[in-house]
Amino acid sequence: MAILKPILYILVYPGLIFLMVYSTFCEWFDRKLYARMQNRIGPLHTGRSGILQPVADIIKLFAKEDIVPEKADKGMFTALPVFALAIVCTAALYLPVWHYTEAASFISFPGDLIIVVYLLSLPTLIFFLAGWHSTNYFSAIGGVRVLTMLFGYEIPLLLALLSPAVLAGSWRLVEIAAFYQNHPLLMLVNVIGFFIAVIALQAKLERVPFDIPHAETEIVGGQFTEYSGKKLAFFRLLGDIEMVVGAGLISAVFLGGFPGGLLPGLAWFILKTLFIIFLLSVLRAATSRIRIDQMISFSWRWLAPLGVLQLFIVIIIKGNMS
Amino acid sequence: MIERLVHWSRVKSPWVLHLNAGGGCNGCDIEILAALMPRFDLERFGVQLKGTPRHADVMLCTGAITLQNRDRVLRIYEQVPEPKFVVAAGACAMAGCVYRGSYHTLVGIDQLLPVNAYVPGCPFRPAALIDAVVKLLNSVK
Amino acid sequence: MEYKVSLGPQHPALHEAVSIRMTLDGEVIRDADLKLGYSHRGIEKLAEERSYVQNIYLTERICGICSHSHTTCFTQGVEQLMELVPARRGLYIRTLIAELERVHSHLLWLGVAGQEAGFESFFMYTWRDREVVMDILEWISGNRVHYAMNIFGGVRRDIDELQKKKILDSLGLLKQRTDYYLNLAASEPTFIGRLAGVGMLSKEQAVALCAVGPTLRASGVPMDVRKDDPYAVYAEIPFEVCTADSCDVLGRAVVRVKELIQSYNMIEYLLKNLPEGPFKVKAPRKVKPNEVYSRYEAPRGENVHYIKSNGSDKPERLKVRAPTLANYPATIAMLKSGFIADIPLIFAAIDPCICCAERLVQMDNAYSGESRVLTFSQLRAMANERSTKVNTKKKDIAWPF
Amino acid sequence: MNNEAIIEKINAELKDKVQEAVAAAPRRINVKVDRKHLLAVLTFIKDQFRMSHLATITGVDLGEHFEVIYHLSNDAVTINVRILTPRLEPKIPSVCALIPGAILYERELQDMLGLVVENIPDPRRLLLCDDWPEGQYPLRKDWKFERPAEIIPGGK
Repeated sequence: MAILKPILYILVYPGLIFLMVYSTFCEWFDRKLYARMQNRIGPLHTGRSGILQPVADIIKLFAKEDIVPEKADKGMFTALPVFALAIVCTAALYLPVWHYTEAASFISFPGDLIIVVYLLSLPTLIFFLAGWHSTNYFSAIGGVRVLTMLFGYEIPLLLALLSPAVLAGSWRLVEIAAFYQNHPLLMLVNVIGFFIAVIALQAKLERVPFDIPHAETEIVGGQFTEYSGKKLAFFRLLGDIEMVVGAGLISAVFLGGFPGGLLPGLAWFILKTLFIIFLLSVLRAATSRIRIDQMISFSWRWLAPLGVLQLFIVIIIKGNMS
Repeated sequence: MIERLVHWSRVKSPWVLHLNAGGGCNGCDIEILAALMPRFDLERFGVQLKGTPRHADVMLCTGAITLQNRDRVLRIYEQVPEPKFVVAAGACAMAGCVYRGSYHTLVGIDQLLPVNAYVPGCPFRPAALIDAVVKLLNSVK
Repeated sequence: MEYKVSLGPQHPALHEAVSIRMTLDGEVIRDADLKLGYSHRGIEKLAEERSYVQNIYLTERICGICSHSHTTCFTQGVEQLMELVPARRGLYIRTLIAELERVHSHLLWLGVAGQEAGFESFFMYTWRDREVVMDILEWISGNRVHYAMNIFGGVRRDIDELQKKKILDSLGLLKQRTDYYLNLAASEPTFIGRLAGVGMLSKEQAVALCAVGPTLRASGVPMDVRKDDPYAVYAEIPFEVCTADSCDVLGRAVVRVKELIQSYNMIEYLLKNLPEGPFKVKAPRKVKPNEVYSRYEAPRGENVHYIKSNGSDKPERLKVRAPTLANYPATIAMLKSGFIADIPLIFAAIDPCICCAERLVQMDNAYSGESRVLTFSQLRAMANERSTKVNTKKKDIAWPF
Repeated sequence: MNNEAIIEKINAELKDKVQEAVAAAPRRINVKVDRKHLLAVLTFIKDQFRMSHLATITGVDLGEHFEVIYHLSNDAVTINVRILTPRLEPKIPSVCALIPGAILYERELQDMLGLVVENIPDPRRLLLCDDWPEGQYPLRKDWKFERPAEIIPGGK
């Protein structure tokens, strides 16, 4: 019987099924919001007001012919998307949702914040490998850009995520969330960190203004130029799930997690992640794409110093708090 | 059941690759872009303009094919994955329009590729393009 | 490491098929070469087999965005050959359509520049407002793109009072939207940062390479055919040539938005004092042997038609030179020191109307890059040279971050 | 600088080189020149009247001669410099040294009319497709071509 519970966690609630359904819903939410902000209607005719549009996209891609360029390394070319999807789904397990127990167990232990951040940065390396392996000049240059951008946003993201953990005095996601549930006022201390994390998440997901690697008008499809059919479907799912997991991580650390058992926890999870995805959509609609060197100078001249400032404030407050 | 589901998904999310085959004015290309704009908004039908042939399944060709562009059009046609459709948009793509009899252009897309749908008009109105895309999808077996 | 890459005819940034062959060093473009010839439809050969009236239909389909400019240039040339004085009201309506086409072409360009810079929302907004102008043109001429308004001796259709009133009110909306775009283009940091300092073309280069239109006027040269060689009724309309001297893509955007505002005032002036009387005059079929060189200021630059007649009803020779072809040598000069990310922007800056220039290009295998073997010292020299260049550029960009 | 003043200046300075200069229409001047003096006349016009903008170069097939017209313009007037080359040895000097922007127009002349432009910096083909047969120049009057058979899909 004890086996059933973990299988239930992995497969159903914070696991695959929930993630797939919720991430397609988030993609619809994001596309609809982006379209409405551009005075357009957005997907309308698939399901009620277009809600099944991402589902239709993915099923169609699964049913399409799958072309592998003959110069590409066959094994690696097919393994990469599946591998990336697996990584992001395991990262989702660490979010402090319903199945978290107080006692330290395999799923929640002091230091799982670092694990989640590490798991979220692995897909970026996989994007680079995907770009490199599809032997197309545009995707090679897309892959190289993915790595150069990694150096831009990774450090500020870490700094931003660690400052609330330092204030809460622990690296366990569930304790951080519990700390902020008890002292909601302290959440305001991390406002700067929150915005840095949102901007860095936008860069990690490669959305405008940071969609340099697969900039449509410059290098065609970036690292996904050669991908089609099932592999492309995996990459699109990967993008959605990564958005959900990133938003869940930021809301767990900054907005005080998801109190209550199964149902209230789920309601809080959906509410907070949709709020963060709303912020990402506004950012996507309001800005234009910046160049790779401008992106690096922006993150090192503004995001990193702000992250250090945020850490400094947290240390001062922790000093006179204890 | 799976067959019906796959058919539904193909009808509901046609990704479009816009290919200018050369021998035409860009009136039709601008009308295709106008069809994606807030007023006509093709995204209501799930249509998205894709850059690479790999991602697309409907090939929207405009302009009569020039001799220089001939084998490029063929190569791009082969790059599009299998369940693909070709739409000849505009009078030039249908039958060469005003450039019939020119020494440097073929008379229309169907001289080279099997065409599934024709969109008349020089240039066609965005509404005509939407009507063509929807009719093409419904006729897909 | 040098890469040779071709940005082929099938590329999302280029709505038509044109290709640039570049040797790249990392992200910086060392050398660019335009391979043209894809959209060559042999229009000049076709024109020799058609009568003058059929040629109006042909010259209209040279370009989809500036179709009225080619027909006007052709008809006013043939009217000079026929020594035929067109009806004054016809000339006024012809100039009105010319300015309306300039408005819709510049709005189109603003949207495309926004899309190249990755600013999708700006693209959507400008094109939504462009629909207002397309509706006006449809009221007058019945078709959104090819208006077929010109005939020798005047215009095919008249404008009645109701249409005049409708045009004037929708002009109000357009003016308000253009002011919004003017201060948006001047204030949005990511947009300015993306456009400033890109595609530099100094004044001497622009003049030496015979650039035309907004590309030339953005480098500070006030050359505008409507002022220098006034045709139709431009001699009577009060307007001034808009120039900027920042010599980059941002300057070209500013010149085009200023021209939009000029066009609105011109349209108002034209509508207010539209003369009474007939709007077209009977024209002979045959033309005496003669030749004419007619010029026209298309939205993209100076448009030139050379027509030679031999007494029959078919022209002996029709030479069309569209503005985009004149701007190609300037584009190669601009591409020389840009980044890869700048290519679509620089290319969109001259607002290429490829089919206009009857020239187009192809793409080989994108990965055919043959690279030179570089000694390590060469590599380091190239890296230092590039880093020094990048720093200087950063100072003068108004990029706040 | 209206038309008459320009014409006197041209006749005065370049008496031997210019065969005739006439004002064809308001703001249009035609200057007939011999092939050998082309560069000298162009440099004179470019410096004297600040005519640095070469709009285009037109080639016309007159039967036994080719006429090549250089359209130069500044902010006031347009001067068309015209030269004649016999059909049998169609050689013209290149003006790219004087006006760098003329490169594309000269390549087009080579493609379309088969004129040979001496010391042109970039003699590659501009317009026609790569597999275009040599020696075929579409804009010549005597050039005929047969239209390819049309394939009617559906086999009727």
